[in-house]
Amino acid sequence: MARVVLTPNLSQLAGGETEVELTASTIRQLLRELGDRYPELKPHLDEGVAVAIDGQIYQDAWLEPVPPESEVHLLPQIAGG
Amino acid sequence: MTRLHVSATINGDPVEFLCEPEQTLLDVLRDELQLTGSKEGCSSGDCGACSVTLDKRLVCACLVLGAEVEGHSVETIEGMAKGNKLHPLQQRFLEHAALQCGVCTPGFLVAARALLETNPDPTERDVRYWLAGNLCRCTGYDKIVRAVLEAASDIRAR
Amino acid sequence: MATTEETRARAVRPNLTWVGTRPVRPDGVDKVTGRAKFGADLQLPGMLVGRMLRSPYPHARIRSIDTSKAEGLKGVKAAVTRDDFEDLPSEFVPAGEMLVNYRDMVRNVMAREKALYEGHAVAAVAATSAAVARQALSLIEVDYEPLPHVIDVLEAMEPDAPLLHEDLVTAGVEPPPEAPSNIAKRLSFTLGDSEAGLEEADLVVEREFTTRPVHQAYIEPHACVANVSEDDYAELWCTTQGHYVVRAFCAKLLGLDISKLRVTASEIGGGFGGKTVVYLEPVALALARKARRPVKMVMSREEVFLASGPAPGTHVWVKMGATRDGRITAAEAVLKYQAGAFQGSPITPGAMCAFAPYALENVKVTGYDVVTNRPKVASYRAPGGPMSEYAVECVVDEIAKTLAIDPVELRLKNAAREGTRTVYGPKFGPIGLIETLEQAEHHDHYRAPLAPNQGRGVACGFWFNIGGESCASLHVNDDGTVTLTVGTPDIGGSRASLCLMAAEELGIDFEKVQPIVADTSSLGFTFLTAGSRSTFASGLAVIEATRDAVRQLCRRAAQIWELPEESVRWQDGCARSEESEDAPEPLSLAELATVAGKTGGPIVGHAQLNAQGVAPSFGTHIVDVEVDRETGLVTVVRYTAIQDAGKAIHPSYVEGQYQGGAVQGIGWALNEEYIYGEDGRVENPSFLDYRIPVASDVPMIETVLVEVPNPRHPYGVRGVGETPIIPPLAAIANAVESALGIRFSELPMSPPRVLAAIHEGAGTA
Amino acid sequence: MRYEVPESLEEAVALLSRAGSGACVLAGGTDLLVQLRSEAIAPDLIVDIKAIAEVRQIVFTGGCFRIGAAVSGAELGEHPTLRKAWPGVVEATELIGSTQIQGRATLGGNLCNASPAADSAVALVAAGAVASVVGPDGHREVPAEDVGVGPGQTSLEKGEIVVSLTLPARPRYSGDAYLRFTPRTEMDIAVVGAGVNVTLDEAGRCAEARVALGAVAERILLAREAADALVGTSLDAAALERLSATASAACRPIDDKRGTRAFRLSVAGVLARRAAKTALERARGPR
Repeated sequence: MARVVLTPNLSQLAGGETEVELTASTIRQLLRELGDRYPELKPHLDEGVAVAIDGQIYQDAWLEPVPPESEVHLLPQIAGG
Repeated sequence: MTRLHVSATINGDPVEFLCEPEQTLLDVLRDELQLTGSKEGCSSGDCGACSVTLDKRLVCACLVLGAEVEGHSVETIEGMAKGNKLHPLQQRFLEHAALQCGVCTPGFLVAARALLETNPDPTERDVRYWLAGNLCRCTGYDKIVRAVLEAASDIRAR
Repeated sequence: MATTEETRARAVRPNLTWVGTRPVRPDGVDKVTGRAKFGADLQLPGMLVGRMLRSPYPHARIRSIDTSKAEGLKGVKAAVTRDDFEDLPSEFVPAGEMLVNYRDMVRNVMAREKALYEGHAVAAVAATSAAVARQALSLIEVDYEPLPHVIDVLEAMEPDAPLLHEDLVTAGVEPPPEAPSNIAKRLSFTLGDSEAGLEEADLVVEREFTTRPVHQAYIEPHACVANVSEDDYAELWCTTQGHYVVRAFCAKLLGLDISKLRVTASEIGGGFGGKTVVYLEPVALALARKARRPVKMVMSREEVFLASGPAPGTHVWVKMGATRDGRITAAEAVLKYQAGAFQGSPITPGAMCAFAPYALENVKVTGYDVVTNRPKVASYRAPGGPMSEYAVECVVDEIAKTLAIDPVELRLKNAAREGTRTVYGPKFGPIGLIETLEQAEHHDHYRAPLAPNQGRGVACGFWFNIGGESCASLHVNDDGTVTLTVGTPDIGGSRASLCLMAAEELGIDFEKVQPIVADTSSLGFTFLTAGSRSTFASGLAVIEATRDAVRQLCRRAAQIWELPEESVRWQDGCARSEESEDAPEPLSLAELATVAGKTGGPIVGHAQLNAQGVAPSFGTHIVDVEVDRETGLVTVVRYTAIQDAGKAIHPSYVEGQYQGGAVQGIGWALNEEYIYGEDGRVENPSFLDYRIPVASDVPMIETVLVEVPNPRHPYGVRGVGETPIIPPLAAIANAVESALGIRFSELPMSPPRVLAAIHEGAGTA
Repeated sequence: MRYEVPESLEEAVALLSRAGSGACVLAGGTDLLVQLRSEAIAPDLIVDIKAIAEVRQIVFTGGCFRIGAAVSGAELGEHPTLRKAWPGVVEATELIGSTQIQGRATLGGNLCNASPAADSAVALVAAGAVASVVGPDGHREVPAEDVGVGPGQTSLEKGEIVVSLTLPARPRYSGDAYLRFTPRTEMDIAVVGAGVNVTLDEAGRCAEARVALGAVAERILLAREAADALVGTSLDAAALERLSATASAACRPIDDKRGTRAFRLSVAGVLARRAAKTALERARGPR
C-alpha cells in the first residue's frame, strides 16, 4: 500500500482526507484509483499534477512505478522562467 | 514618397543607397543593406544595441538619419573582423564567455573598440562608464568588463 | 579582482576530459561578428510589415471595431481582429509542464469582449511598408466604453473593486463563493501546527512586504516572420524559449494541423521566462494566411513593456517565531500576487518556495492569485520565488539581529538538508544549501571591514528546477565529426554544455561536435528552455542519444571483428574488444564512421525522453552596500554569489548565470518598477525610465561554484539559471538595514523611498 | 517629410521661415529622432544644420568661448582649454546620456529641447551663457535662462535658430560645477540638477555667484536668493547651509515618475551645497 498525502487544496476535494492508502503499481494507476475514489478530485488530477514518490518529484510520468510502502505526495506542476 | 540617394563609406567600402527621409541609419543598415548585426533594442538611444561609429565617433544608429551619413564613414560590427582574423575584443569576448544570448554583443564590441581607440589603458571604472550606454540583461557585465580589460592589454602588448 | 573557487563536495565521475572545461561556445563566432540571426533579422522576398493596434485604456468594453477604411488603403494587404480568431472553451490543459487556458490565451493575443490592460492588442494590419501600416492603424475605428480599472493587488481583492471577469469565481475555496471576484484562486500548504509552533517561540516577528511589478527586460523585443502558403502549410520564424510550444499554441489558436506548421527558433536575445508564451506569432500567421505573403512583426520597446512579460507586483505577510537560541519554531505567510489580466500568477511556486531553505516543523502558507488590469504575467526567472523568499529572508535577518546571532549562523542552525520535509510534502534529497552557507561564512568577503555608511547583508534562495520532454539526435558523419541536433533554443550557452557532454560520452574532441537547434519538423517535441532545464533535461537526451550511437558503434566493431557484441566496449573514443593476446586494434569513431555505409548504413543515435530526477539548487549571496544619507542613493559596492550547481558542465556559463541573476536582482531591489498613473497607464515604458542596471551601477560579481551532485544525472547536473535572482532582493534589504538601521518592507528601495525613510527617522519605512 | 541640409544660416532661416509649423531643426538628433520614432511629432521638413560652419565651431575670442550650437558633447570634452575654464559646463554636457549620445548630442539641442532637466542647460544658466539667435528678423542675444520657458517650450520665434552659446570672460578666481541626482550612475535623466558658478575676490570671499536648478520647476530656475546666500561670504559652512535652504525654497517641483516633490526639495539643497563646494575649490585653484 502506498501512502498518498494530499495538499490542503486537494484534501478539500477528497472529503477532507489528508492521507489516503491505496495500492497502485504505477502513477497512472494511482491517479485513476484516486479519481475513482474521489470524483471531485478527478478534474484536478486530469489537469496535471506532479507526483513525488519518496521525495523524488515526477511530472507527466504515468508509467513510473510506485513501490509498495512508498510515501507519495501530489503537488502542483512546476514550470519555470 | 521621394527617396534620397546617399553615398557613404561603410566598413571601408563605398556604398550607395536610397532611403526615405525618416529612415534611420539603423533602418538603412538592417533593411536596405542587410547588415543586421546592428540590433534594435529600443530605437531611442537607451540600449546601445545599434552602436556603430560615424566618422570614428561612437553613436547609436537609431539616432542618426540615413540621409545624414551622406559623404561620411560608418563602421559596423560586420567590419570588425579582418578576413578570418577576429579583433582581440571579439577573441576575448569568446574566451571569457562575455556573452550569453549575444544580442547586445555587437553593440558592446563596437563601443569597446571605440573606447580602446580613445583610451588604450582603461581602468575598470573607465570601462564601466564608457559602456554604460550598452545594456546587457544576461551577464551582469562582469565578464564583459574583464574581456575588455584583457583585450586592451593584448592590444597594448602588440 | 574576484576569485572563483570551485569546490567539489563529492566527485561524481573522476577523470573527466571535457565536462567542467571552458571551451569557446560553438555559436560564439557568429555572435561576435554580427552574423547570428535573431528574431527581427530574417528578410524574405515580398515580406509585409505587420503592426498591432493596442488599447489606450486599461479597461474598456469594445463595442465595435471597423477596419474597412484601413483595408481600403493602398498597400494594406490584410487586417485582423477578434473576428479572425475562434473562441475556445475555458479549460486548463497541460502544455508541456505548464497549464494553459486557451480561452484566455486567445483573448490575450487579441482582445475580444474587453480590453483588459493598456496595450492589449485590438487589431493588426499587414502592409507593404511601415509607413502604410502606421497610417492603416490610424484608420481603424474602435468604439471603446472605458471602464473603471484596478492595478494594485490589494485593491483588486476588495469586494467593490472593478471586476475584470464577470464569471471568475475563486477556486480552491469550498464551498465555492457565489459571487465573482478578482481572486482567481486561493491555495494553501501546511506542515505541522504553526499556531502551536508560535506558542513555543520566545520571539515572534510579523511583517508585511510589498514588491512592485517588474519586467524581464530582455534586450531583444519580440519578433517573428510568418508565411502561409495557399495550401495552408505554415512557416514561422520567431524568437522564443520554445518553438515546439509556440507551434502547439499557434496551431490551436489558428485551427492548423500541428504537422503543417513548421516553427524555426531564431537566435534568442534574452527571455528570462518572458519568451515562453505567444503574442505576435498567432497574429502574424493570421495576417500571412489572409495576405498569402510573408509578414514580419516586431514589437517596439514600448510594446514590450506594455504588452508582454511582466512579473507580478505582490503583497506578502510573514510571521515567524524562534526560540532564544535561534531555532525557528514556526512560520506563516500569506501571499497575494497579481496575475495581470488573466488568472495564472506564479502564486503556487511562490508559496512552495517561501520557506524552502529551512527545516521547519510547523508551516502554513496561503496564497491568492489575483487578476488586475495589467498584462497577463509571464514567467520571470524562478517565477514567484523572489517575492516570497525576499519577505522570509528579511524576517529571518530580523530574527538573527534581534537575537544577536550571526545571520549565517542562524541560517545554518535552521538550514534544510537531505531528508528535510518541505511544506509541499516530499523530503529533499541531497542538497547543497549548507555547503553554500559554509562557503559564505568562510569567504573573505564575509569578514572584510566595512566603511562608514556601508552595510552587509546575506540571504538564501531556492528554486526547484524542472525536467520535461526533450529529444536529441546525434549523427555520426563519415569523416568522424558529429552533428548534434537538439530542440531547446540556446539562450545562454546551452549548445556548449550539450556538446561538452556529447564529446565526453563519445571520447572525441569538443570541436568535432557541431550542434544545431532543429526546427519543429526536424526533431520530436521538446519543451521550453525554461525552468533551468536545458542542460539537465536536454542534456539527458543528449547523453542518451550519444549512448545510443555508441551502442551502434560497438555493434559495428563487433561485426567487423566477428566477435560477440558484448565483448566490445567504448573507451576514449574507440571501440575495444576484451583484452586478450589476439585482441584487434581498437577502432576509432572516425574509422568506424568511414565504413558506416558498408556496415549497415548511417550511424545515428537518438533519444526521446521526459526527463525526471531533477534536483533543486540553493544559493547564498553576500552583498555590501553604501548609502548616501543625504540623497537616499544605495550603491552596491561588493557582491558574492555562492550557489550549488550540482555539476558545472561549462563553469563560465554557470558563473554567468549567477552574475546575471544577481544583477537582475539588484535592479529589482533598487530601481526597477512599473509606474502607473491614476489613469491606469504605464508612465515609464522605456529603457530610460524603467531603470535596469547599467555597467557602471554594479561591481564585479564574485562567484563560488558549489558542486553537490544530483544523483539522478550522470554528471550531477541540477540546473542553475533561476536561483540567482532570488537572494539579492533580501540580501540588499538586509544590507541597507545594517547600514542605516532601517528595515525596508517595500521594493524597490529607490532613492525617494530611502530618503523619506531616513527623514522619518527610525522605524519601518 | 523633406530633409534639407543648408550650408548657410541664411539658407536655414529661409527654409524654416517658408515651412509651415511642421519644420524641425536637426542638430544631434538625440531628442528629435526619438520623438520622430515614437510618432510624437510628424514634421514636413527637417533642416539639418550641421553643414553650417558657424554652428560647428568653438571660438575663443575676447576672453569668451563661443560654442557652436551643433558642437557635440564629445567635441566639447575634447577641446584643449574649455574644460579648464568651464569644467562645470563641460562635465554637465558629458552627463547627457551615454558615450553614444555624447557623440551626437549638442549644447544647442539640449537648450532648445527645453527640458527643465537638461543638464548642460542648467550649467549654462549658472555660467551666465548667452545664446546667439538668428531669424527672419536678424540677430538677437538671449540669456540662456530665457530660452526654455516651459517643458518643450522655447521663447524662439518661428524661423529662429540658436547659432551659438557664448560663455562670458572668466575673471581670476572663478569656478563652476554642476551636479545632478539620478538613481543610476548613467543613462538617466536628472531628478534634480544644480549648477553653481562663483568668482572670488582677492581675499577669497565670494564676489559674484550664480546658482541654477534643474528638474525642480517647469523651467530651469536661476535661483537669485540662493546666489545671494553666497555673495560676500567665504562659502563657510553657515553660508552653504543658507545656500542649501534658499535653493530648496526656490524650487516648485512636482511628483512624477522620476521622483517625488519632497525628494526634489530636499536633494536640490544638498546638490547646490555640494556643487558650491566644488566650485569653490575650483575658484581657489590649485594650492
